[in-house]
Amino acid sequence: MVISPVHYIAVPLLAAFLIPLLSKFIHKELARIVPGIVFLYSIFISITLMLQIGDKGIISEVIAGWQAPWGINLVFSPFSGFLASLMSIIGFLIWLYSYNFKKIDKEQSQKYHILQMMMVTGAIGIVLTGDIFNLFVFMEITAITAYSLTSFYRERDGAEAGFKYLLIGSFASVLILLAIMILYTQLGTLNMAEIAQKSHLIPTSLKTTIIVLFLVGFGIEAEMFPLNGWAPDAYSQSPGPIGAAFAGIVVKAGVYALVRVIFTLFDIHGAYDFLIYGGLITMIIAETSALAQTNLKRMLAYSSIGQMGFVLMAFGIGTHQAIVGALFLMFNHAIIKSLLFMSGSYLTYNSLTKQISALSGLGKKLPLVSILFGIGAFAIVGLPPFSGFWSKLYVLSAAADKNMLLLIMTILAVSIVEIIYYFRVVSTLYYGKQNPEIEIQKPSINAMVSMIALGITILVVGVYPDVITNLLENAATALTDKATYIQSVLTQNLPIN
Amino acid sequence: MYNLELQNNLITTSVYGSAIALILIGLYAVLVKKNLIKIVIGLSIIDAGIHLLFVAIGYIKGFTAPIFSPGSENLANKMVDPVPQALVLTAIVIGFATTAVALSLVIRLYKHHNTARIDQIKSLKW
Amino acid sequence: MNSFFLILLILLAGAAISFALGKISSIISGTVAFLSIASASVLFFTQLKNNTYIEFPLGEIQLQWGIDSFGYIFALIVLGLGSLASLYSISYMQNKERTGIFYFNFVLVITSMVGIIFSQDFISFFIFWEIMTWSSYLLIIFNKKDVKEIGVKYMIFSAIGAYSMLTAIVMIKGNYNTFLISDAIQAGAFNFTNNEYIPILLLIGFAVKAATMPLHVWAPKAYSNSPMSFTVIFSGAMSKMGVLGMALVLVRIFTFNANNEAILPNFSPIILQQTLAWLGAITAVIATLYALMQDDAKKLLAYSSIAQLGYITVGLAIGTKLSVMAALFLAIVHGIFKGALFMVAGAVERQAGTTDMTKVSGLIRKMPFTFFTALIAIIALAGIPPLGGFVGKWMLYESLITESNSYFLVILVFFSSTSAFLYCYRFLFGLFLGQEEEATKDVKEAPITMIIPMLILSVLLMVTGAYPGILFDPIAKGMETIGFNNVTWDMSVLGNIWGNSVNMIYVWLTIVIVFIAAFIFLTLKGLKGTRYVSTKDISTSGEIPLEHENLTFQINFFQPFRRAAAPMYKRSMDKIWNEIGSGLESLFNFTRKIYTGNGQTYAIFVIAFLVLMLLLKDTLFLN
Amino acid sequence: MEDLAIKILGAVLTTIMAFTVGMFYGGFVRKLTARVQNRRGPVVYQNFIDLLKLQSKTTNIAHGFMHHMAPIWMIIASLTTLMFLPILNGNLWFPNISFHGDLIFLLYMMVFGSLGMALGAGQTGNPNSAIGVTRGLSQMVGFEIPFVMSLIALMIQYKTTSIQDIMIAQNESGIWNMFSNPFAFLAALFAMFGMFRYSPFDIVGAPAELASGPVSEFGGKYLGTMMTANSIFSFFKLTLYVNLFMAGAGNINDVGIVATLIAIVILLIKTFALYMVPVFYGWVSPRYRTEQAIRYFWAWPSALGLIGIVWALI
Repeated sequence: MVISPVHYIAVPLLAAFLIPLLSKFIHKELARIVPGIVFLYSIFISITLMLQIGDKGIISEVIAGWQAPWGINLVFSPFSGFLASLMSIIGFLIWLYSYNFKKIDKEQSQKYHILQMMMVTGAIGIVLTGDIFNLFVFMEITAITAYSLTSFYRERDGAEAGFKYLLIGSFASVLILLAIMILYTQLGTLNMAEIAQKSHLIPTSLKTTIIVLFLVGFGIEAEMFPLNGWAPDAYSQSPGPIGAAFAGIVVKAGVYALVRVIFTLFDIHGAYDFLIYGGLITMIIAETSALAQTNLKRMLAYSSIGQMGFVLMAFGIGTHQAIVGALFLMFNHAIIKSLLFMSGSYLTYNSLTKQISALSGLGKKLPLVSILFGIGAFAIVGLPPFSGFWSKLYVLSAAADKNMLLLIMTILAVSIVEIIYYFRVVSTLYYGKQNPEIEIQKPSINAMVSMIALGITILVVGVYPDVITNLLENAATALTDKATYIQSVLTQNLPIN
Repeated sequence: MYNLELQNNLITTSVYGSAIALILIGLYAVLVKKNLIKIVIGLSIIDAGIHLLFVAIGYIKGFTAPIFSPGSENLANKMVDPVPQALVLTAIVIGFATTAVALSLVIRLYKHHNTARIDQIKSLKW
Repeated sequence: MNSFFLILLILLAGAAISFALGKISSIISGTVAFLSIASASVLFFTQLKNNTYIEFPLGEIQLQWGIDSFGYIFALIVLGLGSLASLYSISYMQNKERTGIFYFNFVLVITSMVGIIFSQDFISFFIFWEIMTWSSYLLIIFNKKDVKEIGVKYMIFSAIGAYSMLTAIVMIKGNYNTFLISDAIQAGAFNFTNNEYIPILLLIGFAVKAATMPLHVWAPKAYSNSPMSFTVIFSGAMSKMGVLGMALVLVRIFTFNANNEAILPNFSPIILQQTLAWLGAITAVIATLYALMQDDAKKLLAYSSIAQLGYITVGLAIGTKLSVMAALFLAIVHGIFKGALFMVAGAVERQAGTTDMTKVSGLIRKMPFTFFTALIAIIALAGIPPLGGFVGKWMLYESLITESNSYFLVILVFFSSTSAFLYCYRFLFGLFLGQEEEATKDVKEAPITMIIPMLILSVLLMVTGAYPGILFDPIAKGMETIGFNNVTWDMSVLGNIWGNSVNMIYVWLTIVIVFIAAFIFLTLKGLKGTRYVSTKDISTSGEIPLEHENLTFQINFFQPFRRAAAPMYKRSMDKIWNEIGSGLESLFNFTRKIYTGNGQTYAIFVIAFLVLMLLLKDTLFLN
Repeated sequence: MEDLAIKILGAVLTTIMAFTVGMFYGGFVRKLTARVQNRRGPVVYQNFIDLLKLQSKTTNIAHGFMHHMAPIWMIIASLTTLMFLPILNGNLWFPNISFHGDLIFLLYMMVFGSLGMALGAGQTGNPNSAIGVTRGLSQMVGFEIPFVMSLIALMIQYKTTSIQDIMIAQNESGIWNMFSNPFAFLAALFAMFGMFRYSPFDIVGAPAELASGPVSEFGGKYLGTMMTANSIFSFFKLTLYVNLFMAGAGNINDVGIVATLIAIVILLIKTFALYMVPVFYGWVSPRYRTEQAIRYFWAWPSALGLIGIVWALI
């Protein structure tokens, strides 16, 4: 059969529809197994397509035979392809981790897996679609699944977190919808390539209004300060793997949308400074608030917000190397923060309270998990020889090329704060005294497998970054090279096969 | 002729005005009211305003609905723009789903905190 | 196979294997660590010849490794001291728990230091530097003694240093588009013509590891709390990595200065040089004053290491030929005698259970070899002739007096080194002399594997005293590689530029002859009549103490001196840093109040932000 | 070959002279002090009698290895310093061994003896000894500062660190340093008070308090050797001062017996005159407490030393 980007969307939707029936009539386990198969399939798609675009360039797939700009089309460029593959891989690892996840009892696990699959699907759709309204729809799919996953546990304060998320999230949807509307009145098209082509026709005051609406709308999804009030609660209350999914998948989609709007739809240079300052403020506020947290997952949440600020800032620097660095940061943040959330949720699960102080001495009882957490902590603060160092180096040297000394200083000062609170956790893990009366639930095999896979990736990329860099290079060129995007979307008339 | 023009303007302005008014009312409800239910209602009012605005943009005076029925093939250039309506349909569905999730969350919150005032549900902060 | 990679691989394999074997037996894993380090050093000193370089790309970054005569000096310290310390730690760490982690990090620290010496480009330099930092962090908090304070402080200051270094590195990349150290030097990255930030940032980075004045507060507890067999490396070799970097940067600055390169008018290196020298001297004084107030031998040694590093900083900062030579000589010798002293402290800790000088005393009869090592090392530390310590001190003073006009600096340095006699005596007396304690009645001498390294080190000290030339040889070569020209030296005659000289051979001859004569005379004369009595038998001063009571004078040892020097003890840098830290923490606690748990406030934030952007949109996005 | 023989002979001669002179000076001081305090006092050669008594004791008490070593260290220190000090400038009979008396080397070598002494006293386990040692070390930190300042002043005045060059320069210019740089001389003089440990700086021995302090456990051959070392050492110190500030024994360079004797006499006069200063000062002043002594040295003498350095710079 023909491999095409559509399968990313179509297969999971079909599966999501079939799973309840299958699990009802054939076997209950199917509800948990099928999503894994779907993720495997999408990984397979990603590999094949990445190999294809190696020689064919950008793949633009048209849905239902309507040519762009009339029909909806999916664009698989090196940039979006990279993100899509990353998302599907992370999605698969999260599924593996939560296959027999500790607290999910049977009939709930069905919902859990369907929702998680749909969330990943929505994120992939955001990344792949070439139609602005379609992007909005996918974003809503992601958002709604995310709301319900945030409030998945009844005994936690999930409902509260979920409601806050929903409140802010619906503001995002309203603003984006408004922006799309104004855009449509001006240009009469929804195809992103065509918008990019014609965006100079819009009167500037309206243009800036549209940009502001988009920035605020997507900024909410991208956890930009002060739009990120929902984020810490959502991260800390959702199930552990879902926290990983937020960090690795959902936020990435938001950042993608933001970047796509700024870089491709309208390239207005003021927006770069906006990204730099917004990112910087986000980073500072988030990291400094993380310093005093006593709850592990909440601390991780703040740190992840800070990382996203770092990513935005890196995009804002705008040079090619900076964008490579930003993508590298996104990659690192996806794998490292997923590892941290996965191992961290086991640690908190085995401690009586979720407090950091309650983790003391778990290093002896859960040695492997603790070592993985330590690797993640060392990597996220950017200590060599772990992967976090290289992305930091890329971004910093890109900033140095532009002689932004103050920016570099600030970033590093903030990283010192980061070091403080991560090392506090690590030293508590290994050198605190342990309380004997807690009994340990060993993590399940498949959870260990997925965590170890992430840890090995971190080490390998850290020791030998070349395994990833050329991918990133292509992605960065694909992002900045606007003309090729437009031309390859608008002037192809047959679906690749 | 003249009052047709006037009528035209009247319709459009009233439609736009009511849309804006809806949005502002919803915003007021969301930002000021403390009751969760009222906040959810405010959200859906905002949605309604947006949808109305969108449809109003697509509407052109005197044109017919974009349906190709036998005998109306020649009206192709006398039809209103179909795209906004399609989009609005989608948006309505999405809004519906969001409202459903929101209400279920409200029920859970009420059971959990047995209050529906948003400023008393602050167990997660800082 | 390239011998660079081979050495590092051997060390890494040693680390991994000893980590794996840690569960089984501490002795085995310790032996593995020792064997790997020893074989690596053998390989280094036999296979690797000077001025061999290899290049290999990593991504678009070009990495270069190599070994030149300058790095060779520090390789001597690291590998020599490393092998001895690992041999020592076999018995020291015997039947302690978590030895696997200990040896893993121990070997990793050695590896990273060797890597630092190898790396000729900033990227690998920084990578190895950071590996060194975190592995040493894991060793510092190994003993689980107030982990929070020490570990966090060490990490903060190391991060300050490392990140200022990183800033300088990326700025070099930005300005000169290179990561290679040699290219950066060629492009003049270190002289003040183009950019005065780069050298200063680099110096800050190195000054942290060298524990220079305002950045030294991590050092005392870090040195005294980590396991002694690691502190040998930590104080003896790791602090020298800071010295290495300082020497590189400073010497570049001053050689460029000497070649009359254009200097930025507002900031000339002379100011930097003087500032650094004074900082070093003040560090020496303060650390000495604190050292002689300590009751714990380990703390005492820790402070004294800081003081010694202060001397080295002074020597480097003065930057003349003799002073840099003195600094490097002191660096090596300090490695030797401070290593020996920390080994002694470790031996006492292992045998007697504590190094608190108010609790243990009179060990000389129990641990004679340990005492001998301590005696020799202390004489060297105090800079008393005829040992190696004196040579370094002499050169330092001569260079200060003759070559630079900083006479008041000399007084400061001399004050600290005279006060050093106080804590030197305190160390020997407190641990080894005085009356025996009841508690330490049945203390044995340390095992042979701990004695051997100590004795080797003390012999080394004597040899460097008699023939300092064997150290001058590599030092002179190294100095010539980093920019001095025709550094002259003599096997055992020290000289300054005024033509005055000291001949160590004559000194040794005189001392040995007199010693033998006096010893024979004093021992043989009335041999039968000489009674050797216990230290409790001090009846000649009318005291006949009972068996259980101990008259040894240990508490408030230097009380009068402290009273005399009271004003200098008033304020401590540590307090100031702590105040800054707590102030920042409360500030952050205030700012995070922004996240009020109320969802409506977040909504208001969103709307307010939106309105703000809509107001500012034209100024923001129209350009 | 015979050059070496002469060196050895000279060394022996120097030692003997230093020993006798030191002992006799001690006797003089005892006598004079007695007279001032209105006693008859011992005979001038009393020190020799004491030494004889101590050395002829048959039973000696040793508390251990360091206790045994302490006198040896002291004798090493005094002899080595003496060997490296030019006694008569360039005279054949009193050569100095290797080099022309490097000041910094001597400065550090002078500490050697007191350190050995301190270690020996520490081993005896007598609390008085340890207390005396701490006092002595603290006081040393006190008086070394002005001493070093004056030395630095001399070094930068003559651009040399060798004592012989300083002597020669004084003889050539004909002006003694005590006149050419009075501030440095005064600073050194104050430091000398601490060095000779006469009252008011006799806090180490402190007869009434500490039972003669560090040496309180030493007796017999040990104490005797210490006495010998001390007398040699005091001669060394005096000669050092004379060399530095009073142009040594003048510039008599020929080998004739007469000239040598004259030189020796000059040297003796100068040293004795210098020696009397701390003694006189001691007669009229009671004992300080330790911190008072340290503060004393850090106050005026150090200020004078600084002025001396500035003076030398100008």
